[in-house]
Amino acid sequence: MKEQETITDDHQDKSVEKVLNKKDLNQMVWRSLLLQSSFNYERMQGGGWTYSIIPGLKKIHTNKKDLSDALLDHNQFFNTHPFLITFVQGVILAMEENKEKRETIRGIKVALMGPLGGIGDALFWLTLLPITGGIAASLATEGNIAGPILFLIAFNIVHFGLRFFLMHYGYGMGTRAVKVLKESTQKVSRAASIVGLTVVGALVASYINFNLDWTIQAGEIPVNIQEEVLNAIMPGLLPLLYTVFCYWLLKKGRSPLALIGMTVVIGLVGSFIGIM
Amino acid sequence: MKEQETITDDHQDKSVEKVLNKKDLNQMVWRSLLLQSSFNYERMQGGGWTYSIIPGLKKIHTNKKDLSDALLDHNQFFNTHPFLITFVQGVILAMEENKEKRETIRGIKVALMGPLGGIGDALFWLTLLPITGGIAASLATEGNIAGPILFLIAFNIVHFGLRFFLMHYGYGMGTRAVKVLKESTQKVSRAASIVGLTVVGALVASYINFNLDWTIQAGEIPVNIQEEVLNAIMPGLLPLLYTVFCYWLLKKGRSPLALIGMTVVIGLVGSFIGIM
Amino acid sequence: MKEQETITDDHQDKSVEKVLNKKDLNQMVWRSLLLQSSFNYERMQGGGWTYSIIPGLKKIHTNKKDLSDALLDHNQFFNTHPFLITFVQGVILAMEENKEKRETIRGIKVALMGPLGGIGDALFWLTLLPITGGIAASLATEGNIAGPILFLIAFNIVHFGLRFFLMHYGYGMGTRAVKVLKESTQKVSRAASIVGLTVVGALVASYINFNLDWTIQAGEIPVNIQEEVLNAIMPGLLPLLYTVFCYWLLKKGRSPLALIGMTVVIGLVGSFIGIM
Amino acid sequence: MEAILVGLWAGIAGIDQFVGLTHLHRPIVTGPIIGLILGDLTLGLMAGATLELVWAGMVPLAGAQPPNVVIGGIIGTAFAILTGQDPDVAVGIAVPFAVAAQAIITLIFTAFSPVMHKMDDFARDGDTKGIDRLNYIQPVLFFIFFFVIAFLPIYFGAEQAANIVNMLPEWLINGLSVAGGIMPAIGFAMLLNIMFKVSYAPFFAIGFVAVAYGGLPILAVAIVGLSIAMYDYFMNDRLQTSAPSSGPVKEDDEEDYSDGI
Amino acid sequence: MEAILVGLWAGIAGIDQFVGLTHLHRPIVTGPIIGLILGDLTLGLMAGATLELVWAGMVPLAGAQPPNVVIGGIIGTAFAILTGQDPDVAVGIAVPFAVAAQAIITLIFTAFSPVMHKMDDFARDGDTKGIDRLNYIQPVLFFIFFFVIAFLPIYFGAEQAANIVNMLPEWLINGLSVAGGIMPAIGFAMLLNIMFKVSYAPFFAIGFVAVAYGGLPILAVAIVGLSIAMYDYFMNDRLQTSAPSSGPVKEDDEEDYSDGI
Amino acid sequence: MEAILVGLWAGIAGIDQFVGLTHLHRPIVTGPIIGLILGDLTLGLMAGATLELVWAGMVPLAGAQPPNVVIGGIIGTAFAILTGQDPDVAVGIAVPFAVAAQAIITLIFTAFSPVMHKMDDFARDGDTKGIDRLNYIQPVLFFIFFFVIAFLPIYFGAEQAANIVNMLPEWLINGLSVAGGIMPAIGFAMLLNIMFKVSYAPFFAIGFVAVAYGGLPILAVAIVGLSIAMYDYFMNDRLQTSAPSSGPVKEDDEEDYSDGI
Ligand SMILES: OC[C@H]1O[C@H](O)[C@@H](O)[C@@H](O)[C@@H]1O
Ligand SMILES: OC[C@H]1O[C@H](O)[C@@H](O)[C@@H](O)[C@@H]1O
Ligand SMILES: OC[C@H]1O[C@H](O)[C@@H](O)[C@@H](O)[C@@H]1O
Repeated sequence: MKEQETITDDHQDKSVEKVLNKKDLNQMVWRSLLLQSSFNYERMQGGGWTYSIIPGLKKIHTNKKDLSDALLDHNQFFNTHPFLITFVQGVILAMEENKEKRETIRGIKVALMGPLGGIGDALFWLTLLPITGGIAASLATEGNIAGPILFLIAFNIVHFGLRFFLMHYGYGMGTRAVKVLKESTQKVSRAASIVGLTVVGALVASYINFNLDWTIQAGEIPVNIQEEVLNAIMPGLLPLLYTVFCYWLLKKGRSPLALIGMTVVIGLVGSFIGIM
Repeated sequence: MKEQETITDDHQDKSVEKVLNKKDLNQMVWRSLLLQSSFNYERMQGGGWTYSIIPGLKKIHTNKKDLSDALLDHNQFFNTHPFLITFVQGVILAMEENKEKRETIRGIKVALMGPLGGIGDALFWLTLLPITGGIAASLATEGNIAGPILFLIAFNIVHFGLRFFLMHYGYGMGTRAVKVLKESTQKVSRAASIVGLTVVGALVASYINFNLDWTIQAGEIPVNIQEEVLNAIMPGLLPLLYTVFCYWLLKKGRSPLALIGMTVVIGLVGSFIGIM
Repeated sequence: MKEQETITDDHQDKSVEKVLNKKDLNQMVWRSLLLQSSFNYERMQGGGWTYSIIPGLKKIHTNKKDLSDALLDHNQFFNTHPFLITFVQGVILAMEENKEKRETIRGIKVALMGPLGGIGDALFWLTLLPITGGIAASLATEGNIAGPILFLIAFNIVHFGLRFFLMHYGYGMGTRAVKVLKESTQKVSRAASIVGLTVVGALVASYINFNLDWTIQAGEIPVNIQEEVLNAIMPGLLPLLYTVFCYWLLKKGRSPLALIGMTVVIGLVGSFIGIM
Repeated sequence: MEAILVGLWAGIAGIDQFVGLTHLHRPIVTGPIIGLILGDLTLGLMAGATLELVWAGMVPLAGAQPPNVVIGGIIGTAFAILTGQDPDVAVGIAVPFAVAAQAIITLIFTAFSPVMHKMDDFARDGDTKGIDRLNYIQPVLFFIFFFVIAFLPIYFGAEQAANIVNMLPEWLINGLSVAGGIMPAIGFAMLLNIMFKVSYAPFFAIGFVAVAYGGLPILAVAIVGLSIAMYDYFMNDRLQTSAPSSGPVKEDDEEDYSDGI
Repeated sequence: MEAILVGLWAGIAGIDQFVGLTHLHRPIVTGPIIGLILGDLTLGLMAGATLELVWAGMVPLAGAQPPNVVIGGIIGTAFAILTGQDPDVAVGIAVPFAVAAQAIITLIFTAFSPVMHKMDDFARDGDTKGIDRLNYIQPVLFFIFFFVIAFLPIYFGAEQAANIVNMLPEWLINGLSVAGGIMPAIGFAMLLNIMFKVSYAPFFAIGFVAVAYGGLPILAVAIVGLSIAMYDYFMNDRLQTSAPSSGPVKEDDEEDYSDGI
Repeated sequence: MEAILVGLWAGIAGIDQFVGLTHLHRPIVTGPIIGLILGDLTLGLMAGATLELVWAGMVPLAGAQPPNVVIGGIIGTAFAILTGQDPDVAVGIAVPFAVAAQAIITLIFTAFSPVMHKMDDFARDGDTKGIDRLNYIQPVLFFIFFFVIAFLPIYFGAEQAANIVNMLPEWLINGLSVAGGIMPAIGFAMLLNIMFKVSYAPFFAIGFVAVAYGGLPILAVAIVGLSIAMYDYFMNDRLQTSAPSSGPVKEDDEEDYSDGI
């Protein structure tokens, strides 16, 4: 990961200029549809997220080093609800345009993704979808072809309405917030990092699925390693240890690819010998 | 609410003098019996609380603006257990007498009311009352007229004993604490406000009863809006939003009376269309 | 307790010198076997803990006042898992050798004991023991005398292996940590005390077993004093109050022996009249 | 005549339930009194005892009104005596009246908010006499209300009275009680209006989260708030100490407060 | 021919499930479409409605894949029409295919990590075109995958197809999905690699403890984190104010921010 | 003679249970040993195995004594051999003795507090030899105690011995164990006596609330405490940095510690 350590917090080209117009923002709303186009269990939506803001980043960062820093930085782990993504886009693009420190942008991005993910899942996957789908299904059971048609229309009015609205709303909000806090970037960076790292700590405990499925039969006494040993020591112990271990390997200069290989091997071996 | 914004933190007449004597305090114990004389769901015991300390405030604040500020300030939301009220009276009167900043007095008052309410309910409504009442009832079932008489005597010995004791105890405690903290009013104000606002945050989540009773029948799938949507986003969401909304209206200059009207309308409409 | 107030935070002989060698450490590993040799419900392993590090303390503190301070300080409440004790020994001995302030040493010691106790119980009492014991039992049921023998060997390889390893590991870790933090002893003291006192607060709530077993029969209504009254006011109320009460008595100059007598009397009387 | 006496006692007990709180309003006391009035002290005593136990756990917490104990106790006892029924049956008769009284009290507590704003005006003028007077309104109201509610069913008989009670549409009662549940939001908004600063938002948020998500009782939250406040207080101390002296933090200064608190 | 059309539609729906999200991939829509293709719109409509309700709660949360709704909906409807069975029976036939698809998608998501590192390289070079291109791979892959999975059982019949599905050893599928579950650790480690400082460790720890021990949802943790950040922010303000002036803390300064946020 | 040998072994095992902890005191080991002494190794082995499983989860956590495993194991095995009963029946005979031993051990641990104060005196004088000697008392005591408890029932027969055990009044045993449960309060009070400052009260309160209300385990509380301590530590750094320079906070300074910890 030595290359990523070359991401510098300050931009080389510090000139602040308003370059994004409505058309740019709208274009990026369309691109946001591909948020999950490179979904994977290491970075989740990281790739699609980068993809979705590329036009903006290119217009903002004419300096090549700045652009490459921004791309690399955004290409990290990212995951939120796909319908709320344009809000994050809006806020982040306003900050990029204002040439906020990378540290601040990163902190805000990480701080937003967790809560919006949970809220979005509750609102759309667990509410909007069953409601529209359920009504459509009750129409369809009566043989009414309007069911599926109304479903697609109603669902997507909300869906696309939100995408466009949230982009502009987020951008406006970001611009205003950024103006107020401009003079104290150092302090804002720190605050953003605090929230961001708190959220990452929470994500480590809730997103990583690392449990043993291993019961030792000691004579006649069964000992469930996960529940009776590991959880007794600390819930979320393995996720925490494995994250710290990966972090340490990265610091030691190991490549992320090696870590992925290692993880796959662990999964396969653990599954093969039957303890996971 | 613009008038209330005229409450100033510092008193016009800053001269500190010990004006309250035992008789004054005892008089206010009697007045404390009317704590719930204007009970209502907006300010709860706010009016009765003000009533209960009027004699003290009048003696302390000979300056008219100071008196009116104090009255207005105390007339806000207040709620605690009625038997422990004299403790709050004692502490607050000591602080008034010492011409503490209004901010500090308010913070301490708010910080005290919540915990004392819970403790008092546990001690008196859920313990003293069933115990004395239960014993009296068991006597009465045997046709013994002593049951109710002993009940009234035992209960009120505790009741009035506490009222008088706590007034003087609170006043003494307030006086002593006030002396120590006198030189650092600024810092004490801040500390009092911190505790006060933490308690208000807690009260918003526990005292406001704003739940939807609304199940959408989407085809064959029932979706309970309160439990499956709102609580999934955030427990206590409606109480929080409504409080913030009221706060915003007040800031915009709306009168509290308008808010009350709005609230009643919401309740009636919500009940009429069957979602609350 | 006035004598203990003579424990001074700074050492009289401040000269730092490396006096402990491997042999000393190993000797103290053997002594650590007697950790519970004076187990009692007031200080738990305090006496055995002091015993276990006496050789080290004697070598480090040639000044008599320093030695007596250290002994008194270590003779306080202490409790952790017996198999992890050598880790604490190692760290603490490194700090003693470096003449860290007593306050810092105490804070670290208290901060370590709670977590290591819980972890050790999970690892050894609830995992290692049932596993080795269970396997041995299944061998023994077949009449195989190897069961108990293998049990003793396997169990004690882990047991003694850990004791020796953790002593040297802890000592090394302590030495390194101490070096880094040397220049800021004041701040380290404060940090150590913060963790220590947080842990003590937690221990008060979890280690003190002070519950009433008392149900008042009020007429026909049973009122369970512990659950319906005390816990409603605050869980852990009696442990907290009793600790504060003991603290206050100690401050007033009462001897710990008097407190022990008082506690025994409370237990006996409470048990006799049937409310505990 | 007896109905009037019962009504008068109900009025007194009704006041005592909210103001005074000597608890002469509990069934254990009102039972024998009604017994005296209606001429059967012993039966009143027994009925009162039964009703006392029924209402043992129904206490008003945080302003929420349970079925009214005064009306329940008085009407229950009265009908037990008048109809010669067993006290246990009397409970069944008393409950609908107790519930109706509960609804109307909730309504009164909802409708009483505006009076507070009149009180604010008096406060602004420093008119303490005015405040005093406003505080006497509700007790008087409650006297009349309880008098009527207790008088009518005794005078007309329970069945007739129950009909009147049932005339109120349910959504109205429910709507007012919903509004009453939401109402404290206004009180808190007004507190915020005078207490809130942006820099205090974290403390408000912590208190909210602790209860909404953590389910902690208010006392626990207050302890946490107090801990934060103390930490902040001593931090300020250190801020001020460190600034002029530019020296290292002086821990020992803190000791000075140790006996003060 | 019909099998090809079904496959094409499955490919489109498969893309829509992850990219686009217009939700034309839900059974309520795919049902009638398959009905049209196979010549029985009404039955398709009915089967789609039934399958929609079956999959109502099976939504992808935090990346975890439920049994695949596209394959379930399409194969379920197709077999209901082809075999003339009741839609309820069709569900039983569809489930094993939906589970197989779920497994393979999980596998694809696991195996796709390395592509991200290629993307890092393009990012380093500022080659946005390259990044764009990489982002088109997975949708194409999914098109092919869903085409095949839907085409085969229609073409060969369900039984034959099920045999092929069962050829994969279970430990392999399970192992890859276990690996997928652990994988986010790497993502977080990389985030830490660029965000972490020792002085930030407390915040990470608080977030972890709040979820691991307290079971709080992420939103609650974010609020707590924000509260700490704000407190710290204003503390910094006071730090800076106190230093030069050496005077007492100026609370009022904080007010300036009140309308800003 | 056999009774004496059994007693001796019980004494050794009794010591090992608290001091040494080689775990030769577990039934799996004591079983065959008693078997050897009483002349039936195999039966001892079997009985030991049975008793080992019975006591598998009964471990001493935080000083709380379960029914005594040493006495349970030894008497259980001995009676199984002597009476020729099935090991399962032996458990029933062993339990009352194990419970009695548990009570007496709790009593000893309660009564042993005063010895600590003698130890304090030696500490004050720097008399390490004295401390050493005091630490040998309890093991000796335990040797005698376990010897007696194991010797008597073997010598007199179980029934006779049980009578002696039952002579102690229950309230006494219970009272002492209640006192033992409260006793740690004194230890904590003494810790507070030397550690406490008013400015540290918030941390104590947080720890208490986290366990009393939140039910967190000690490790979680320690992590929270450590987080607070670290935050405070780095805040102090910033306090000191800001004071002399009057400049903005220098975040970068903190990096220096990153490899140190
Ligand atoms: O909960 C505190 C307090 O709240 C309200 O004022 C009333 O319900 C009282 O009965 C109660 O004691
Ligand atoms: O949980 C947030 C988010 O996580 C992943 O990106 C997917 O599972 C989405 O469906 C989900 O909305
Ligand atoms: O809980 C930690 C520790 O506490 C006491 O010292 C004993 O009960 C030990 O067995 C236990 O390991």
